[in-house]
Amino acid sequence: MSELSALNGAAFHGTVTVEDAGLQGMIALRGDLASAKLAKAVKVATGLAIPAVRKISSEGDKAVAWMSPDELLILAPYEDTGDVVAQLNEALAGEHVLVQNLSDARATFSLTGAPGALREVLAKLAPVDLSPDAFGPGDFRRTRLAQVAGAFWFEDTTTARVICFRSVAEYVYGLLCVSAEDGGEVGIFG
Amino acid sequence: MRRYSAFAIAREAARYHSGWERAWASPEPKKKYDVIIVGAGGHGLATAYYLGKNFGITNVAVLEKGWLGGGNTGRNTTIIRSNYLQDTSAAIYEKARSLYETMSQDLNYNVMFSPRGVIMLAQTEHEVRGYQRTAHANALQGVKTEFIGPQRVKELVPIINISGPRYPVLGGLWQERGGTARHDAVAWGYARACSDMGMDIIQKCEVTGVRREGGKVVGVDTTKGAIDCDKLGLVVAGHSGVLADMAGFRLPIESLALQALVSEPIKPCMDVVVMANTVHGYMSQSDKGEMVIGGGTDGFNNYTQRGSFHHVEETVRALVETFPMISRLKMLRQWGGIVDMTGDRSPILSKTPVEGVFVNCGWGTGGFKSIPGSGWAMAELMAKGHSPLAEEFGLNRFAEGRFIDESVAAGVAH
Amino acid sequence: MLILHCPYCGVDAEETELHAGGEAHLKRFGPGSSDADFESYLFGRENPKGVHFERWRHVNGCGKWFHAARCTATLEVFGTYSAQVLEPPQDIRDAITAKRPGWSWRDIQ
Amino acid sequence: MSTRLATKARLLNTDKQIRFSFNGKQMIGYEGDTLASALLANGQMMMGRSFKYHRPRGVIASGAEEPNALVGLGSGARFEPNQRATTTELFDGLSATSQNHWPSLEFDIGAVNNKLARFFPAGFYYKTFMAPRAAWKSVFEPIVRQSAGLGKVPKDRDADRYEHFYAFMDVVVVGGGVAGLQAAKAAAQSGAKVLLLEQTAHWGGRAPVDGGVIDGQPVDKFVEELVSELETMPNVTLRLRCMASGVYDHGYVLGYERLTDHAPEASGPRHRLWRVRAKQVVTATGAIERPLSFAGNDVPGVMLASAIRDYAVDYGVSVGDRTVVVTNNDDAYRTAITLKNLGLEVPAVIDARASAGGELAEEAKALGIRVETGKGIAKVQGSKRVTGVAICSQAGEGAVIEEIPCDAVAMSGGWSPVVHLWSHCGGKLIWDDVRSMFRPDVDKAPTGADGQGFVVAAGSANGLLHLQNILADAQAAGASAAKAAGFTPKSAAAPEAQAREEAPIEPVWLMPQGAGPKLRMKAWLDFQNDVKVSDVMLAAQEGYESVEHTKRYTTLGMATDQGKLSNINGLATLARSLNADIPQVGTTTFRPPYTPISMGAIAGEARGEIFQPLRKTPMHGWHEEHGAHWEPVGHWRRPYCYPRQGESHADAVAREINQTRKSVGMLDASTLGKIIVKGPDAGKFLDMLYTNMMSTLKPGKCRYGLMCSENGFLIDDGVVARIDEDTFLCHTTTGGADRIHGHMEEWLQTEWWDWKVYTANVTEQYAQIAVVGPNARKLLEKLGGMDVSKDTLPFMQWQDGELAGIGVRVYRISFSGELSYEIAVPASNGRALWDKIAEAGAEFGIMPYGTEALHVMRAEKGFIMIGDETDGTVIPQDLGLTWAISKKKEDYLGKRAQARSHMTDPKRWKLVGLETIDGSVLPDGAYAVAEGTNANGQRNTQGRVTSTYHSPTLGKGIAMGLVLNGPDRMGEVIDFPGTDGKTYKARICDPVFYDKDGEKQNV
Repeated sequence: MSELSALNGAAFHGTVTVEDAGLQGMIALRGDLASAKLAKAVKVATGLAIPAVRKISSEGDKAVAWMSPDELLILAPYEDTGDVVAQLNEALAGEHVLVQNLSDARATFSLTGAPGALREVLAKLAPVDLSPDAFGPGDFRRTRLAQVAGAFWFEDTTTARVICFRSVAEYVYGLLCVSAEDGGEVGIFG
Repeated sequence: MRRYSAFAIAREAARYHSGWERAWASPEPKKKYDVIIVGAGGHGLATAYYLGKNFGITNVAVLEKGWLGGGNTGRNTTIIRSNYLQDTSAAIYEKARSLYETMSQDLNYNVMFSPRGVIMLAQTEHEVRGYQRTAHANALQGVKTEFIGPQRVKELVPIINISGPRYPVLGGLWQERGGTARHDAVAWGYARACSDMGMDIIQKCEVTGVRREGGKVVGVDTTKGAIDCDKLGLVVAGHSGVLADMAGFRLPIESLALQALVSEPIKPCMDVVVMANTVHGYMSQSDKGEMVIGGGTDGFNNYTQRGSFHHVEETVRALVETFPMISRLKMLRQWGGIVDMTGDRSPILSKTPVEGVFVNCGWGTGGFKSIPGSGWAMAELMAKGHSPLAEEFGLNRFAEGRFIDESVAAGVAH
Repeated sequence: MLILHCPYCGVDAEETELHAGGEAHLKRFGPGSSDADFESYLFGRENPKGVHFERWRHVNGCGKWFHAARCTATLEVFGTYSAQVLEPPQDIRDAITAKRPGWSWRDIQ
Repeated sequence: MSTRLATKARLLNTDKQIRFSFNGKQMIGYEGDTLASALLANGQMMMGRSFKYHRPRGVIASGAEEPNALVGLGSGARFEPNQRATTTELFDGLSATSQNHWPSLEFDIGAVNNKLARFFPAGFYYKTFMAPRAAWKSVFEPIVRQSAGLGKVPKDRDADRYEHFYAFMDVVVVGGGVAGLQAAKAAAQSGAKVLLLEQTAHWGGRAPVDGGVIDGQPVDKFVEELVSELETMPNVTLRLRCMASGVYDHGYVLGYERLTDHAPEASGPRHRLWRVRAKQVVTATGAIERPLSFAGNDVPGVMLASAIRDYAVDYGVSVGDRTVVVTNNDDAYRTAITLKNLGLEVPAVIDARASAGGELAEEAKALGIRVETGKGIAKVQGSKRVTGVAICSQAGEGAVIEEIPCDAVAMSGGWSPVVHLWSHCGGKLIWDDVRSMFRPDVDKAPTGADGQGFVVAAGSANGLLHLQNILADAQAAGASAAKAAGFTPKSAAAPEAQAREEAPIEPVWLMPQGAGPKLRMKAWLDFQNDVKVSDVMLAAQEGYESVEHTKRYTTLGMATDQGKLSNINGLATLARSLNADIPQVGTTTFRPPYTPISMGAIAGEARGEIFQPLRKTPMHGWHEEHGAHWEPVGHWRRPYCYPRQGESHADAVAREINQTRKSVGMLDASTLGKIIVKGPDAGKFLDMLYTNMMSTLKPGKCRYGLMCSENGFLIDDGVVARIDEDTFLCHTTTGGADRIHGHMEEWLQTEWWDWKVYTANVTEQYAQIAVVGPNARKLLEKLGGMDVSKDTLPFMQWQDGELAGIGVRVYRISFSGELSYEIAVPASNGRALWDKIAEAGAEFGIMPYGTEALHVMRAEKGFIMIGDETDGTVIPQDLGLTWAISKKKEDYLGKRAQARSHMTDPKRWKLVGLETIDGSVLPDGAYAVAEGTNANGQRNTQGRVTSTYHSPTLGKGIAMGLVLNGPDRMGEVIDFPGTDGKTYKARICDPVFYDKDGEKQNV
């Protein structure tokens, strides 16, 4: 493979571990989220139901996240994206939808560490209530990471995923590393 | 009016300063004036002053709902420059700048005009081209500016970081005779001179209505009763829309918060005004030693005189990048003012649909630097019905699509 | 530092996730319209010290435009609602009336 | 001399000595000291010089309100000016220097100002220095600036780092005194999430110093237990060294946490700025003691009574051996009693009240302290240190009754609640005549997003001074905040407290009340800025009657303490001068921050590499490795050119152009915007967006399009490719990618929401590489994988395929006039394809070219550039682009605007080419002059240069410009004065300088 993710496997170990999560298949699906046909197409392509507002559902190596009232983000292995796009297009032929592979347009980071530390790193960058009662696994949040747009979710209490545009991958990586530097523990989320 | 001088101070010192008289009188309103100016900020007072000085019109009242100079005149970052791109802007700001040069002597009140020079940094190729264009325009407008290289910038501003890495300084537009002045003193000096000419400055007098007869203004209602007038000038930055509403017309204006801040005072370290538009911040050092800092406006209509803190953050981080040494200074005070913004971000100096009512507003972030020029032009407009300096700033330009857009040469902030 | 509730994704978004988009419910005038109508559409702006209707975009979020009813003098928010309506819905008007009896905006009350 | 007492101090750990230096002198303190307490313990009372008169200044307070004891702290990249000694925790190796003097603190030349003080009353600047005119800037101002300014200038880049943190809380309690602690508990018991912020390193505030009993225990014990209890509550977060610096709209509270100021060697950020969203805020911010205004109240050794008490109790520091207490209230007696009990002398309590009746006064008397009622201080003796006081009758004019030798004076003018945070966001105050203070008007709290009050004041910040009342108020405040935040508070009684009952205060704004001008000139209000009672009276006399006028005229309250000690005394003085009531005069506006906060903390993490996002294309690394000279374009950084060893930028650009025109060049075009527009109404939508007709474009084809704002101005351009019946791909400029995508979404969401169109910004999905030049086709053929011949892939068409084994989409479009292919490839393959092209191109001598070569080549072809030919005021009609404006369409964005009179004015300047007579390069941005001047005396103009370059292809200067009637004036020569004194003569010509018939691109 000659394909390169923006950061090509970079990693940083601080209060949490920040890693380039490599190439991640991502497909934007815009359409009428209330349509049964669309739900069926998503089900066929991913095995998953359409998530509720600001939620992400996942199963195995696939996931579906709610992006906006007319947009889903479908996650699949990078090498499978072509197939998933084709499946969706086929299932939704004749419908007014937009299926777009955006795998290369974004960068993905994996954050692992103690639950509290993980939340703190994100809370230094995003205007989001990251206390456990407000945000947890299954939630998906599009927001701002310092000066750029981004999104994140928790796979479980010790693993978070952060996505941003590919061109600012280094900036976001820099932000995450600075936020995870030792000595910067806040100690607010336990 | 007793003149101010070093001699007068020495004389008063001998008697514990008991002999100083009021700087301006505090009269009750008369029944009628030839001209009423609403708003005793810098622009309103300057208008009154030049009505008297240039046209001999002294039966004038200046009405102020709060205290004189209490609006944006006393809330800005005191920068004076005239390096504007468009001819009509350059004309009125240069008129203002040249009047600032002699204002202390004209008013016998030291407004501390300090022509220390203003640099607008060019940090992208686009800005270089924009400021070179401005320099060419200024040369033909009679505004003395110069495009200078990075080394010259560094000589003028030793504390600046010209090597980036993010936005290396590629040069700058330098106006040697730009600078700063003591903002309150401008209002006070004009007020004293107006009062001396017999004009009435009436504070704590809010206008509550504009009285019209047959499409012509006849007076105003105020919290101190009705006052008649032949001509009415509305010079109320921030609240122009509210006043226009009373007079029965609409203005293409929105009121936004503009914020500024100062650091604690330090010894002199920067002798010029620096504006960095790529990163959106500007800074000068006051005579007290405070670093005076400003940035852009908030994005939504707001009358609270409080802005949103993230704009302060944006401005400060831009300036910490440009002047790394300020990182360990501390912000002493932040505040906001209300600026009125027009569709092209340029002011309105205009007759209005109501005969006898004139409006001077929409100075946006350029209010302080224009005060004397604005007053001069407004006085001429009100006295004679037209003024070359005000000509292009009429309300009609919006319907015609005739914009006066200064942002085109990257010169956005003030 | 405003917080506005995004009616699309349900986030109580703080200002830094949002982009302010100016006056709401402007009627577009295109070719054939009068000079006065066109000028008013582009430049005539309500600028009340009080109840105001405006547009916002949840730009660092779900990306959707929405409308807000807000007081420009106190920054009180009366409610937010869909961008895809031509005038403020009744429940928003009622909410304003409850707090600012006698309010008006353009010819809306 | 001030000195360390042998008695045990509340906050000190005397087992741990700490070494520090002051003005180079080595000193020793203890763990727990502040710099101020340690300096006092070392006999160092004088700590600085005042701002205007350079008078000697000793410490006056013990906390954040201190106006005098400001020092320069640290050195080099960690030097910080104007640091408050009273809030600086002592640490090993601390080095401090005093400020605003030359040559030394003890002997300061600037103190000559003091001798001339009579000539420098309030506002003297405004009355003099006016002649000669040039003298202000060149003579007077430099002197004023140099003598003002306080602290030294930091020289270096800050070595520390900073960060931000977002927190969301139900209730934020500000202040960790007994009121704050109690309020936090009351709120937390409801289940609300509570954040308690305390600016110092200690819980308890001043109650432990002032004494009393709570629930049968000493205050210290009560505090300790309460803190322990709060620490066990999972819904409570406690932060020491974290000041709430401001309260902003919609419950936004800024917390300023000083993490390593007291331990500079520790790792981690120095400061953390908390951006807290609170449903409710409780301000338990305490109260600040007021000085009294008497002659000589600024002499070092005159201090707030509470501060002298704090230094004695908390730090075991005796400020002086003989302390005279002067007061108008009972509280100051606590200081007298404390000192007496420590074995120090208190020669007298001077009580301005006619009778001193409270329990505390009785206790003092019982201890044998002499109490003089109805008396005041006529004058303090001493200059650099108090040597005594002359006392007089408070009712009189200052005739001295007796002189009392002493080395310290403890003054108390009563207490002012700290109402800053209450007021920041619009909370109103009321004047309490009985207690002589402004306190929060509970009916006019600052209001939040829901229009309801969101700040509750508690304890002494709410004007309550008796311990029992404070606790009861705090309990109620905590409960009410919890309730307002949507919780159900438990009904619990406040703890029982016993403290002395106090007799009422009597306001004293001047001592003695009839003090004449001579005494008033020596009675300080603002100690740092040197504002005296006489100055405020002068301001009033001269008509500066508004409190804001007085403040600005005299600079009262504008020093680095922002008037924490001076404001109330100042406005009371103003009220007296105007014969008005204090509430009529009102207060100045309280602005954040409460005390100054570092710029570093405000900037947060945004410095160095992450100052701003730096956007990088997939080929960024290659450019860097190949010596690119960068140009910032928005947040991107693009190669301007690739200079080789010893080559100037101009030479590099010329080489890149020549090689491209001669053989082949390659450009990283990835930053150009790419937006997918899809749906049954996509064509209709694009017809509205572009001036051209896009709906008629055939799949497989490309068309250049223009976009205007609704105001008619040209805002973007680019090539649109039709992918299939329903789908278009719109290219935008680099700067336009996000902007135009937003523009599309805005129209779709807010105007044409019933149109069936979806968009997606795919800019970053693809890397895009332009392969340009006569050998471009050969090169691509060499890579192999698809047919790129003229027949299969003609000009202005696109095709999907494969090159060198990589899936690509190839557009036959040209911005250079050459045979050109723009190859889009998924970003993760961008670098691979780029490398392959570079490798395959070697035999053709392929060269990468940068933005400047791009610009020159497009100018040679007469193509416009958004941002050069356009500047936000230019319409397509100005640029000779009417061919790209559809006449058939009824409407498009900007069409109506372009029909306005100014836009149809035949006098609008139009695009032409310009060539100098001598082949030189026209200066960028030059204007063409016309005859005469306008009504404002400015030279008339008839055009301007929009783009100007040296063309290596043509070997001469070429330019484009907008000129009055330009297209009708071909061949005419016009003058462009440069700023270099030369006038450039240029001939008006066709803007297309190179390959006018397009034979090269269409091959």
